[in-house]
Amino acid sequence: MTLRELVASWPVLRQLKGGDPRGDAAKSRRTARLRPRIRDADKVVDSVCPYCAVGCAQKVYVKDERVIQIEGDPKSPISRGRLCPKGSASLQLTTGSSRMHEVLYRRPYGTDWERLPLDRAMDMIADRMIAARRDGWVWEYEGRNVRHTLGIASLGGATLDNEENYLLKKLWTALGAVQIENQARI
Amino acid sequence: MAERMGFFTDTSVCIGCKACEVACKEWNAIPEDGLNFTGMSYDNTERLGADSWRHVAFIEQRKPLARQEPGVDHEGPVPPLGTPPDLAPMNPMTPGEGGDLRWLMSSDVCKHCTVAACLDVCPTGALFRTEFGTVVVQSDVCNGCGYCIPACPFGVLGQRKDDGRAWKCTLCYDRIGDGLEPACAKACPTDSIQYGPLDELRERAAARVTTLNDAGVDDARLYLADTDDGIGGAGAFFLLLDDPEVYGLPPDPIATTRDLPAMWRHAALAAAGLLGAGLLAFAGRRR
Amino acid sequence: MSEEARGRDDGQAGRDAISEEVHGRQALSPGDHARDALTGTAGPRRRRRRRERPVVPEPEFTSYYGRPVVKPPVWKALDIAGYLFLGGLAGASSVLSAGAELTGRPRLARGTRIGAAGAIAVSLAALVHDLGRPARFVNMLRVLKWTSPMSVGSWILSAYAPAAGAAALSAVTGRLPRIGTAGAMAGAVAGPAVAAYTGVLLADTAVPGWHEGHRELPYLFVSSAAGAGGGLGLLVAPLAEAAPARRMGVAGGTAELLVAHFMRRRMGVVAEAYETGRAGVLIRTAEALTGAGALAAVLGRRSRWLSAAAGGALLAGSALTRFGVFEAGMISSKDPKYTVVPQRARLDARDDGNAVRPDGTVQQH
Amino acid sequence: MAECHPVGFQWVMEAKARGAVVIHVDPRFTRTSALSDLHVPIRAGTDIAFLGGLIHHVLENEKYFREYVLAYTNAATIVREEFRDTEDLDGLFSGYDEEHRVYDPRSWQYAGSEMPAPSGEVDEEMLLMTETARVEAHGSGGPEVSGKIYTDETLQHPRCVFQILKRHFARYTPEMVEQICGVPRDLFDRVCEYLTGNSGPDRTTAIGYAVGWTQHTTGVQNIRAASILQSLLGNIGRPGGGILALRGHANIQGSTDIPALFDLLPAYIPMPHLGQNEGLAAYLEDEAASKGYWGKMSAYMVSLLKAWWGEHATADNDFCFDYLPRLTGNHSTYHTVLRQMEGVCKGYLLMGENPAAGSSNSRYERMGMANLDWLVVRDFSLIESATWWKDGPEIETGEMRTEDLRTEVFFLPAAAHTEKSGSFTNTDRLLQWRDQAVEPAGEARSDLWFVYHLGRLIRERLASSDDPMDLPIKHLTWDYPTEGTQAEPSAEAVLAEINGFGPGGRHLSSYDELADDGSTSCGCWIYCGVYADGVNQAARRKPGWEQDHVALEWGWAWPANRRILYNRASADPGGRPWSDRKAYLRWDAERGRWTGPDTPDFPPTLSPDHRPPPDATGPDALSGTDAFIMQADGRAWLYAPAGIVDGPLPAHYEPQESPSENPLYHYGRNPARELIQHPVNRYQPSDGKPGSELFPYVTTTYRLTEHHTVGGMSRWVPYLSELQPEFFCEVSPELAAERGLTHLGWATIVSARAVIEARVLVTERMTPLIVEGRPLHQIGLPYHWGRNGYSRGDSANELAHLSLDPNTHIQEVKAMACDIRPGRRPRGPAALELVEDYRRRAGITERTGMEI
Ligand SMILES: Nc1nc2c(c(=O)[nH]1)N[C@H]1C(S)=C(S)[C@@H](COP(=O)(O)OP(=O)(O)OC[C@H]3O[C@@H](n4cnc5c(=O)[nH]c(N)nc54)[C@H](O)[C@@H]3O)O[C@H]1N2
Ligand SMILES: Nc1nc2c(c(=O)[nH]1)N[C@H]1C(S)=C(S)[C@@H](COP(=O)(O)OP(=O)(O)OC[C@H]3O[C@@H](n4cnc5c(=O)[nH]c(N)nc54)[C@H](O)[C@@H]3O)O[C@H]1N2
Ligand code: SF4
Ligand code: SF4
Ligand code: SF4
Ligand code: SF4
Ligand code: SF4
Ligand SMILES: [Mo]
Repeated sequence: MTLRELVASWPVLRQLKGGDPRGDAAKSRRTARLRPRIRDADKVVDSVCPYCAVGCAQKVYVKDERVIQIEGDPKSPISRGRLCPKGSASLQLTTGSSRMHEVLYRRPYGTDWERLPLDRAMDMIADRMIAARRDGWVWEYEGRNVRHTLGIASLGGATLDNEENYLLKKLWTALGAVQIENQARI
Repeated sequence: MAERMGFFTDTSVCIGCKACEVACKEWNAIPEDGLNFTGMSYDNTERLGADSWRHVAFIEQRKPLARQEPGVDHEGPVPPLGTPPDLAPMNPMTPGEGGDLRWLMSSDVCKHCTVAACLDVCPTGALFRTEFGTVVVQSDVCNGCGYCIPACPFGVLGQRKDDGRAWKCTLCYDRIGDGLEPACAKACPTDSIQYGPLDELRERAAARVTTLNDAGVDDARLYLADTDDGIGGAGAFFLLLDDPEVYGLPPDPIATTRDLPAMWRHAALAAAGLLGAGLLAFAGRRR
Repeated sequence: MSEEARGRDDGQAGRDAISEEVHGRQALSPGDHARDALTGTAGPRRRRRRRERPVVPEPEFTSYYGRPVVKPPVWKALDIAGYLFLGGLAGASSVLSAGAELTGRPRLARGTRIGAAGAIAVSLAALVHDLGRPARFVNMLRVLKWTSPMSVGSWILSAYAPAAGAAALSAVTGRLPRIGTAGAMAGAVAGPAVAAYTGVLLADTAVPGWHEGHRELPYLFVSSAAGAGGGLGLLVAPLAEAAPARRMGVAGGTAELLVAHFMRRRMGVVAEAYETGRAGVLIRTAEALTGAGALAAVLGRRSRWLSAAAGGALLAGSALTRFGVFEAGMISSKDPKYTVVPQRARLDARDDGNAVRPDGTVQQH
Repeated sequence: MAECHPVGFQWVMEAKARGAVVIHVDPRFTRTSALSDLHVPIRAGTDIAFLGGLIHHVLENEKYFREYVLAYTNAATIVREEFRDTEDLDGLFSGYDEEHRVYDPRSWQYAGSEMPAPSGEVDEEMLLMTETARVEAHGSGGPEVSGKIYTDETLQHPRCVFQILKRHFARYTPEMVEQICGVPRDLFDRVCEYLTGNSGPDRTTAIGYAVGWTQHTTGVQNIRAASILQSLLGNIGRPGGGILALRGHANIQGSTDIPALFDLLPAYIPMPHLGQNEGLAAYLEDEAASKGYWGKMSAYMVSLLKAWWGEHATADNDFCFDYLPRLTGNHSTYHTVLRQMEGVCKGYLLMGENPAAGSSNSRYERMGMANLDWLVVRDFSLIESATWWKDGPEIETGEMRTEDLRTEVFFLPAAAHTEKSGSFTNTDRLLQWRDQAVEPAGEARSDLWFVYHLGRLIRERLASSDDPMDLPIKHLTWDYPTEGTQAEPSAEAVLAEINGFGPGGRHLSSYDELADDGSTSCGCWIYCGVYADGVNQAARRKPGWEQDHVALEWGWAWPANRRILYNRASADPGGRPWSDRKAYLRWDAERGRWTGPDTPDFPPTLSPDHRPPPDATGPDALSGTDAFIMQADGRAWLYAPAGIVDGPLPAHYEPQESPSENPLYHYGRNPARELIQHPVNRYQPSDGKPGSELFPYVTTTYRLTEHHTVGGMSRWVPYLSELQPEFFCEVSPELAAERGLTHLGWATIVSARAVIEARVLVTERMTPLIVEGRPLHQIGLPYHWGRNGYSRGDSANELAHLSLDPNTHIQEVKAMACDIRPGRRPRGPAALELVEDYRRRAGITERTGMEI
């Protein structure tokens, strides 16, 4: 900005030219350029609120591969664009600072967390699954076919989506595990 | 000038969910306000301020809500209204029958006054009136002088601790400028917060009060819808079920700047008086 | 469709949805009845099934959990009350210095010139200190708003302060005497404005303890300023040159006491804020000091020492008055009573058919 | 509902605006009550008495919808002679086995059933049936009834369901309701008036419920009672009617449909149990029904097996039926914890659940976890279940020392809903698709990613194994395409598998197409059609304003995109709407099909006057008036001859721990309730037994609008935490006075399990009730808190015990008894001592509370 422009933008001058010092003359350049940030989104993605079973429709606004806003989708005949406080807090839930992004490991008898790379953790868990499954394996009970294992169990699923639960149930059952439960119980 | 836009907040359908508070914070990236368990029913926000641009009030009263049957039965007196919360089990309470109870909820916000004291007194022009007739603080201009804060007859504005600036509801100036609904109104599940052209809202509100009154909800009344009041009518007005002061609102607010011409006259006289008296002091004897 | 393509697609759909948003609401509204819900309108009238209950006395007023309605000012007492006092002192001193200049009282002139400049410098420092963002002080001159006492004040100050500064600089250095004199004269004209506008500054807020005194505050503040200016004059001037300062101090102090009295009388319930707590102590002490100062000034005509003491008392009285007024404002804004009771009375009076003046006060039939 | 389903509540407001009366029955005056016309404060745990009172009123005053009842319910059906009611046996139904504490339900059958006569003794098979919860297998329909059905259309036969009902509820009078529930007579009368006045051909009443009804030892019977009432009033299958389960988490419905539950396979196909070894045919013989849609179970099951084991599943090998593990008993979550404490269950995966704070008696959960070899926690943040070894309550009291705990813990960050694609099934059975917006940051991954890659790694490791136990894993179809830099498996590919394929890889469009010859595959038959024509139907988002009120083109509801179940009942037996006002479906005789705004929940061309040939089976056996097509007799059940393990009719039982006695029956608590005897799960003396006076107050737990469950998704979120920053208890002014509690002060709350502290909120929204002539106080505890996160506090679940509904194994956290006193709780070992002191004074032993 040149000095001239700077002076010309001085609200007092604008005021003297007839601008309202309580209105347009007082506007700053930043204000004049104001746009809702969702207008700058690279894409808008259809989503559903992750909290409760009402299933309110959400729109997720993304800019530079980051979520910049989440709001209700008025198209939904269920929620008509509205969100309760929890649904409205989805942005902070998903992008807030309490989210963990690292795998942590506590060794037996350890007193604190340690870091562990994800692929290493996956390998270790796979090994442990196989071992615990074998340990708890039962072929039969009083001569009757059982072919299950009580060595492993899993809990949770109501915050997971259908596809995740489906794979979970499928894998679990193929492993012979029967102790698979979730919030639908409690 | 665009059409004047505003809010009609109909507290008779508010469910006290506080979605408006959260949606506002998310949209405007307002800092969190700290954990403070107040004991004021379910209200832990307490008041509007720099970091709460919507505030939902919760009022438990020994009063009937029309013919609603609350089912409760209590013995014993209740402490009078206005008692500080640590002394009052339920507050504010209207002395009344122990079988009466109603729970009022109401979402408060900046009133975007027609005569806005905050705007009038702002020395920097940070506060200005938009083409929608709303009142907005420009955070890049505000210098934290704090003058607007006590000027507002509703105690809406607050100063943010870390940067000293004053903050309040912008009526989502960025959104409405682009044809979007303000974040709080959009989230509100029951449409307690209604956004639109002010004239339409006033009509709708008037009809709503009539409906409610006719249906036996005698307490229903409009607040700040009247352009003859001390702030020239608000851009955000309310349907209340009790006196404004019950909700923490001033019963008869006036924009103090209305008295400003008189005040300037007095000040001019006083200044002249000082000059005159000062000069007069030199008249007369030298000792 | 590839994930990427779909993303783009949805982006477009999303943008459409934005325009649908407002439109959608409208499209829905014919069937959108939720907002028309009625509660408690079904069924028979409530039956009274309760026995008599102990009655609690009717409350004096209603509030929301005892929380204030208006926001107390965020200003710090030392900064702002100090600023009010010093600004007044400076303004009155400038008047004195100009008079002294014109009537040939060099010691009085020099002392009050320096006093005025010092006071205004410190008061400006206090003001800047109080701004949350001092760097932004320059924004004060972004606009000129008659509706904003602070804006008006800023412009007045920016006229006054250089004038007072020039006057003082010249007095101290002895150079550029013409400019010094011009500064002093300009200061004398602007000074009273500095002293008076601060009354409006406070009165033009929703703080009950201030706004309810909006007619009197400018007078109170200039009287108090006169008292302080006179007090300063008594301190700096030799007996031979002190008479105008003495007259100004006595007149100012006396007026201050009278105006304060009338102001509180007119305030109704809000006057309580001036009588309770810290404000009460400050106000009472201020009145005692001012009264004593005025008296001592009258009696001390022949005593340099007593005159100086009178000057000190007048100065202190004036300062405490500002702190007292400031404090009373704080008290009145923190208790909802002072907001609700007068407003409710006004409303009730209106409902009873009593006329309400434009300023909101009630004219009873 | 305003508190827990706020956005759904807009429809209640919508109904109110159209004149609906809203009644809220809840121990507390809540935000829902604030907007209701009538709030009925009730003693927690007494809903059956209340609903029973309403049923009594309807029957006694002939307020039922007679035509509907006759046409669509089993009111006229005659029940077996051997059946004895609670009214005859003082709280027991016939068939009770004291040793195993279970019922043999055979005597409850309809007359003419082919089941063997009851022996009075429960065999192992029966026990297994009970424990493995066949009930839930009927999540989408009723269980089998077999044999010929006898009816008396005059409803006069003494053993017809109608007369049984009348006798059973005869003592549920308004006086009894007042005495048990603490609901005064005049209030109760008003409920009766509204309810009956708003039911019939012209009007309907809907009942909504959630966990205020289910989390009881009588949870299922609470809902049964509502079903009886609604069936009598003709409020099922009709617009504006129904019983609406307001479900919990975003995908709680989906995780029941595609169950992360031990006793079910996808779409409510029961997991085979120990007794079912004789192959697929025998299993199907056992489980399939002869009439209605469950008659096609063989097609559903074979298609599922095909989806899982693909080409390996052939007719010759029973489609790999044998690859399915068998249940040997109750493997529900609370029993799994027992296995952990026994050292049988060594590895545990927590994927989106937080039992260390959210499960009843959370100390019991932690004890189980402390005995594991390894634990995997997948979550957004370090929840209580991930850190108990470091900072759990037992570390504070000194019972556990971190250095002594051997459990190996893996914490894996989970991806959020914006970071993965997939579908949620909401409370309306509506599947809605979400698209991925961004890739998860750092090492966060979706659960889909985790399960898929874990499966891949396991399969790699077992690839060369020839152990027969590894065959199901080796043969599993597990070849999902992956996408993106993180090799995320394609959720749409999984959805397509769930939907199913026909010959030639064609996407199926309806479960009618499923076959039992191996030509079709389908991962969840009720979801068949969600990917019809290769289009993701769950992703449909046609704006609401471009559709009618049923909005069939938004998402996709199972089954077959129907929005109101049993909607055949919205028309009279002849196929005409019951009234213009309540019209929905009608039979269009000219076109020979059912028409209306919704997908008919009936064979679309089955005429009202169709009568099936006697030997027909499956859907073909339905008559034109069998509106309840998933029920084996096509009728709504006023009386449940099978499928429910604790009785064919609901009866009022006191909660496991209650300060009040049961005035109706000698056997005061549900005789079939499930108890877990364990040192960390001691029960209190109840209903007036010595020691019960130490726990004189009823406590209930619940939710706040501002928080979510145990806080993993809210206590870490500052914007939500600040709205309800601390754990508190709600008490009435009267209770506060009685116990010296001060508003905003602290309260210490004690049960036989634990002691916790909470801030005190004194409020007139909590009201004392007069129960059995004496004042009764209730304490409200929101259960959202735990020790981690931004807003922290004691967890209400420390207090709770494990006594479960025998049908669903759901814990009773909605009605408990406890003591409350002012001040903060003791810390460290002193906390243990306080609880121990209570136990000693109350004389608590391992037998306490175990009485029938
Ligand atoms: N804001 C919010 N919404 C949620 C959740 C959340 O945590 N927060 N969680 C979601 C989940 S997982 C679920 S399961 C649902 C649960 O939804 P709801 O079942 O509505 O939730 P609760 O608050 O646990 O219980 C409901 C009410 O039951 C009352 N109640 C307690 N005991 C009894 C009784 O014996 N009889 C009767 N009639 N009422 C009783 C309680 O006072 C409470 O008001 O909410 C879902 N929605
Ligand atoms: N006293 C008492 N106890 C109760 C109840 C009650 O009313 N009273 N209600 C019961 C009911 S109905 C329920 S549903 C339970 C709830 O109890 P929980 O399910 O144990 O509690 P949540 O906090 O919902 O736990 C879900 C966890 O999943 C995480 N999460 C969310 N999304 C994902 C995801 O996509 N992947 C993964 N891996 N994790 C995710 C969240 O961060 C959260 O920590 O509580 C039960 N316990
Ligand atoms: S916005 Fe609220 S009501 Fe809607 S799904 Fe989310 S949590 Fe449930
Ligand atoms: S105004 Fe609307 S969003 Fe705000 S609390 Fe009330 S109902 Fe909720
Ligand atoms: S309510 Fe207060 S802050 Fe809002 S416009 Fe009016 S005076 Fe300004
Ligand atoms: S604090 Fe900011 S907005 Fe308020 S008056 Fe001062 S400059 Fe204006
Ligand atoms: S209009 Fe916008 S800024 Fe104002 S309260 Fe609502 S959401 Fe906040
Ligand atoms: Mo739940």
